[in-house]
Amino acid sequence: MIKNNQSDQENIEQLQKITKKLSRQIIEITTRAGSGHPSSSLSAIEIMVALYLGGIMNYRPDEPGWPDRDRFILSKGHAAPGLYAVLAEAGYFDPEMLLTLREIGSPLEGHPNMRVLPGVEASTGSLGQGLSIGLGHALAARVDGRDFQVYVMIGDGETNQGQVWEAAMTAAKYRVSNLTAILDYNKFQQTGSVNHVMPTLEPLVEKWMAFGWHTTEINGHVFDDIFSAIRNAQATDNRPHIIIAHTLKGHGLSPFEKDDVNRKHGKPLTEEEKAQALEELEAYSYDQKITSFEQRPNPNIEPPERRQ
Amino acid sequence: MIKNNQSDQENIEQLQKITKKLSRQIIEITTRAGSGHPSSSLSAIEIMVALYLGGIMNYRPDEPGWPDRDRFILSKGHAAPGLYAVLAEAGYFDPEMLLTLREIGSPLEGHPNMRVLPGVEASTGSLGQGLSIGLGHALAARVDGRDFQVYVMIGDGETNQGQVWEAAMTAAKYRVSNLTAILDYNKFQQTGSVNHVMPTLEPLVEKWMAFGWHTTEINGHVFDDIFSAIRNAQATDNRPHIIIAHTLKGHGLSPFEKDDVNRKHGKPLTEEEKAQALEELEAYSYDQKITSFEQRPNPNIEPPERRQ
Amino acid sequence: MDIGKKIGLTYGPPTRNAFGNALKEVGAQNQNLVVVDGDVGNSTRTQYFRDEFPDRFFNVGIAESNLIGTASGLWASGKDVLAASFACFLLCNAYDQIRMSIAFPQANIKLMGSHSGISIGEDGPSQMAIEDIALATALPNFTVIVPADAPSTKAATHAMFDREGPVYLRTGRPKVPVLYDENLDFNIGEAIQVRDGSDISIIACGLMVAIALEAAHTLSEEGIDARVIDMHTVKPLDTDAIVKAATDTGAIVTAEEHVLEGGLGAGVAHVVARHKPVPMGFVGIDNTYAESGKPEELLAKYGLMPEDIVQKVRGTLKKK
Amino acid sequence: MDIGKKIGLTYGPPTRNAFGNALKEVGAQNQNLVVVDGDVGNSTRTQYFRDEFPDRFFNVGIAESNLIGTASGLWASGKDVLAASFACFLLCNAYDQIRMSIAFPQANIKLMGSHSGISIGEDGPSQMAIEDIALATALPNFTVIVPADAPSTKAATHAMFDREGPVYLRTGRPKVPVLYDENLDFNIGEAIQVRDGSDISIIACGLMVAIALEAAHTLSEEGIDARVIDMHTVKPLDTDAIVKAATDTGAIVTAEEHVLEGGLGAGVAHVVARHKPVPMGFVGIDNTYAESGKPEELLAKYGLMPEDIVQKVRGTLKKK
Ligand SMILES: Cc1ncc(C[n+]2csc(CCOP(=O)(O)OP(=O)(O)O)c2C)c(N)n1
Ligand SMILES: Cc1ncc(C[n+]2csc(CCOP(=O)(O)OP(=O)(O)O)c2C)c(N)n1
Ligand SMILES: [Mg+2]
Ligand SMILES: [Mg+2]
Repeated sequence: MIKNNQSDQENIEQLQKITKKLSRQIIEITTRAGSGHPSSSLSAIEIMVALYLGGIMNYRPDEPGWPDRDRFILSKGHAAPGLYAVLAEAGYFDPEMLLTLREIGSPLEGHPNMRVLPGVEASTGSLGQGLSIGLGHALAARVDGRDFQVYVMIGDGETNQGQVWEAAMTAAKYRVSNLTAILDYNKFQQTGSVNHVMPTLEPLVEKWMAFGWHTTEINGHVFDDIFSAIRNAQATDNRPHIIIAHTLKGHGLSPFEKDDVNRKHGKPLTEEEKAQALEELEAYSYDQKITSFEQRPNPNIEPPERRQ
Repeated sequence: MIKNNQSDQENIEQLQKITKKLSRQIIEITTRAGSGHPSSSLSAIEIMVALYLGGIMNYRPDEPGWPDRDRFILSKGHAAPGLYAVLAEAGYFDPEMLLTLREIGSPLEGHPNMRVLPGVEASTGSLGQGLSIGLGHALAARVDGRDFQVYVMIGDGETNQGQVWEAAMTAAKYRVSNLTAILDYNKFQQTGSVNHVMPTLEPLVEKWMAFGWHTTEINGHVFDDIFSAIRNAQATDNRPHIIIAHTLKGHGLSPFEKDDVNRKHGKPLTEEEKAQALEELEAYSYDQKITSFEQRPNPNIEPPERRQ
Repeated sequence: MDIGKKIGLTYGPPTRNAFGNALKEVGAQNQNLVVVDGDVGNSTRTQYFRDEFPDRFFNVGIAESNLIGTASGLWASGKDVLAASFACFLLCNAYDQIRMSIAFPQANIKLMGSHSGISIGEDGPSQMAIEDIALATALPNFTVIVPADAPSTKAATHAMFDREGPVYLRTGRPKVPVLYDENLDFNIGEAIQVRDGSDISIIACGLMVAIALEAAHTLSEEGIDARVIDMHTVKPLDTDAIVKAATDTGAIVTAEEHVLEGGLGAGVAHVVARHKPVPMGFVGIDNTYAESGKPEELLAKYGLMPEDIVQKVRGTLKKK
Repeated sequence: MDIGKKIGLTYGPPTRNAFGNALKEVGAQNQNLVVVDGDVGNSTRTQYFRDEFPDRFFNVGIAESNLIGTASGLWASGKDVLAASFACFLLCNAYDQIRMSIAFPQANIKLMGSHSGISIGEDGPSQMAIEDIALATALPNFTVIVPADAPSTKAATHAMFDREGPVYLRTGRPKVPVLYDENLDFNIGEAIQVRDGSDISIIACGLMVAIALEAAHTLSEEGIDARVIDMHTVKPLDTDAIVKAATDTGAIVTAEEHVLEGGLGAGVAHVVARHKPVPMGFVGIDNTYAESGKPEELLAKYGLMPEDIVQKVRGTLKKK
């Protein structure tokens, strides 16, 4: 159950402000650390903001193990800087700690470590594993008669991993309606675009439907879309639900563009690039229709012998 | 390319006769060995007979490594007795050797071992791996400019394994039209029916279509169906093809029925059961419409808490 | 099998059965226990639990990676969890998942791998786990237990649920000789000396303990007095028992149904080299896969029979 | 990193880069070679090959199981094959596939795992392979090579393609000190003595060879004369070099960027116990995962620096 419905205009403007702040933090702390995955964090930032700070999830920062809390699992663990920024804003720890990202002794490791950082629900970083873990949580709710919600964020490239489809099939078998997957469809993997690396990820909605899931397709940078998709997900009974969120890797900021066909992956910005990115971010208006729907990969391209 | 088109009536009667003989052998040698998977072999027998003995596949028993041969990979390796019976009949080795099944020193191991038995194209027995291997063969054909065909037989339970979907997505990416998968849809896994263990295997055709494959659905015990499906598979360009073959685990012979909801798996018949099975096999007529289409699992059943 | 019969050992149920029965007992005591199966519950005997507690049993299909992930989520939401499959599929097909979502977070999840070793027989190498001890012991934070017979498997099953943190329990397919009575004193990390001796120590685990006992009997006829130690806990090893064996007997032979790399022998050699260097011999599978055959035929062909231990003892004694 | 600088070592490219360049050379010589990538070619440096020979390069996506299966099929149809990923994902996420479709059929497939050990630094434990040597050496029929620097990685890459059968080559992420010149004499299975000494032998692999050299330098200032051996081939081990080290120096310390279980140390202990028992000490990761941090900080915190070897040497010498 959504805690409260903050989709009115005032709240959304507030969330947009927070998103900008956390986006800045993501860029700052990764550049400071000299490594990390800002572009992968930025594509997913509105969704995490909506979940934690938009009144969707129930949780208690002062009681991270509260049994009835809703769970969020960042299966694409390399987007940790985004998760950390959100957890800090949500009150799990002092935002000052963000500056220790990737430093020895810091609980803010390169990838989320549930043993050292309260609020982290699963230790991830090896792609493909989070949806099964989410299924386990969802089944635990059933066994114990609790009604918390489980959200799992997965990457588009991550769905190359078979374990995602194992979990998908099994979650549908168990009809866990308290499980919601969110696919960060930013159209880029590590070595290239989805269109280059795995164009046959499409048709994506059809895949999930054939695996027994309810699906909603949204613009993952638009809060209205996110809220209504979550409402949708919770209205449907007896099935897991996936929200396919079209996003921009690097949030459309130009320093994350690498070349014609690629985006930076797993690289922080240099100081100069950072300045440029922060400037663009400042000027960035949510009225611009951010979307990458039109970049949908084409599974019917020619045999990719010459590409990779 | 199909070597020659033996779908005329005379040939089909001949193949049916051979099928009966090999089915007898499967039952005999597993009972003799005291272990093995006769029911899993029998559901796939017509398909293997058609491929090897019906003129579909090109191969040279006296030159097993002939580079231009068509390949058959038994991904559900536990159906080895069926493969062995077919390979013997095809001339790879003396049928007398079938009697050494599972004996120490024999190349007829419990699961196929490509290093010891000529004709075996992959060492299988750990489920889920054969389709990737088939993809490798298919890509090798492309690199080397050969035009052999690759057939991979997978189990319905086997498709629980994520690696099958990894291979499916990648084969579609590379548009390997020389790769044909055949799914032995016998509706039973190890501990129960697909309907119990993984009802969300359905909708099955939709899954493969969404993964970019051409599909044909047939009765896997009817030679006419098999031949036309193979013709279909080879007519389609630029895509891998899957033949979903509805079959009966244990070929419908009553000694393989275990209880209301299950079939024997991985158990040979006792001497008495064997006598009964051979008698039914003798009387068995291909005019009876053998099919298990109607047993299609129902993905919309209630949450399976109380089942398993 | 006939192993141990000539020294008067009788056969009990397979260790997987003993595990299955004990699991049911634990399930009756602990309502918080859930079991996750990869569609092989009739083989691993988690079915005994399923038949009694269907609401706490989940079959996630033939998908070992998913099996481990699901187990981890159940644990993270507060359940006590047992996940099982064939040892080879559990460890080999889901190793990254075990690493990331059990060992790394030190999850309180118990794993049971059945059908270990080559004594499974006719199914052949694809179903045989011969590297699982190396894999499990290489995982930080893991406890690894390889019990020898039905009573100690029952005790080990209860003991592992009393222990916090990840545990891997290794069981076998065939019926095996009984070494202990039902109320044996079993403690994780404490080896059991099943035979005293002063000339050499044979340190074994699993089925190889019975085989070592038969070897010791043969050796005694030659006047060689061998100590036999059941090192049921392969991680953490009982360092005291090993050092005492090295000190008392001056030579050690290890025996395991596993490749020579990364198994019991490698672990014991580690301890011996650190604390009390003595000559050692190693009985195990030597850089090869086995094949199909009857369990005893395979044990003979791949060098795991009492005679093989006897020979290794003779050779090792020469270096003393 | 500063390791080795005070003994005059200079830094060369990361071993993964040396591999990538050598792979391109092999690809130019051998038209039959194909490379399979799991969408990390820019990290593993198989991209160098891809850029030259795109028709012989296949990226099967982030799917390591599928990577190995595809490699096996390509091999079975006659291709020479190299498959690569991060060491942790390659070995841990596709172990059952490696077992069944490479080791068991003795396929002529070469595997390269990059980003091994904790010296990858900031990415943290999920991306660190600290158990891959145990996993690879437990596979029957496998050869396992852990080169120490760029020139020997280049040589190892060429050598492994000249060797029939499955090989696992382990490389690292950071720049590392150069120990050899470009035309070193590199033979699989033959250890290289990089420093002679008579008091103790330090047997190391990978980055730990440079660290051992620095330790030996420090020890020499205390009057301890340590031999340092680059055991680049961890399977099969160079038994002669080990026995000679035990005989000549009477004590051995091993050092590896790997857990203590099932790695180089366990293998050397095996050989020592069998042929020439002497006191040993083991430097490695002790039953824990590491964390994020700078490579050198992590090596210090987890006990893999020259000082750690020095201390271990002192302790081991006491037992001589
Ligand atoms: C099992 C596994 N294989 C490879 C990697 C290396 N890796 C880290 S991020 C990444 C790309 C992920 O792409 P995607 O899921 O699309 O995430 P994005 O960064 O685009 O959000 C890869 C291949 C990994 N972390 N885990
Ligand atoms: C990775 C793996 N997990 C588990 C098993 C054990 N196992 C052998 S056969 C089988 C059932 C296979 O079912 P299906 O694919 O439907 O084949 P069928 O026998 O029905 O043809 C199982 C679970 C295995 N061989 N491999
Ligand atoms: Mg992406
Ligand atoms: Mg089936």
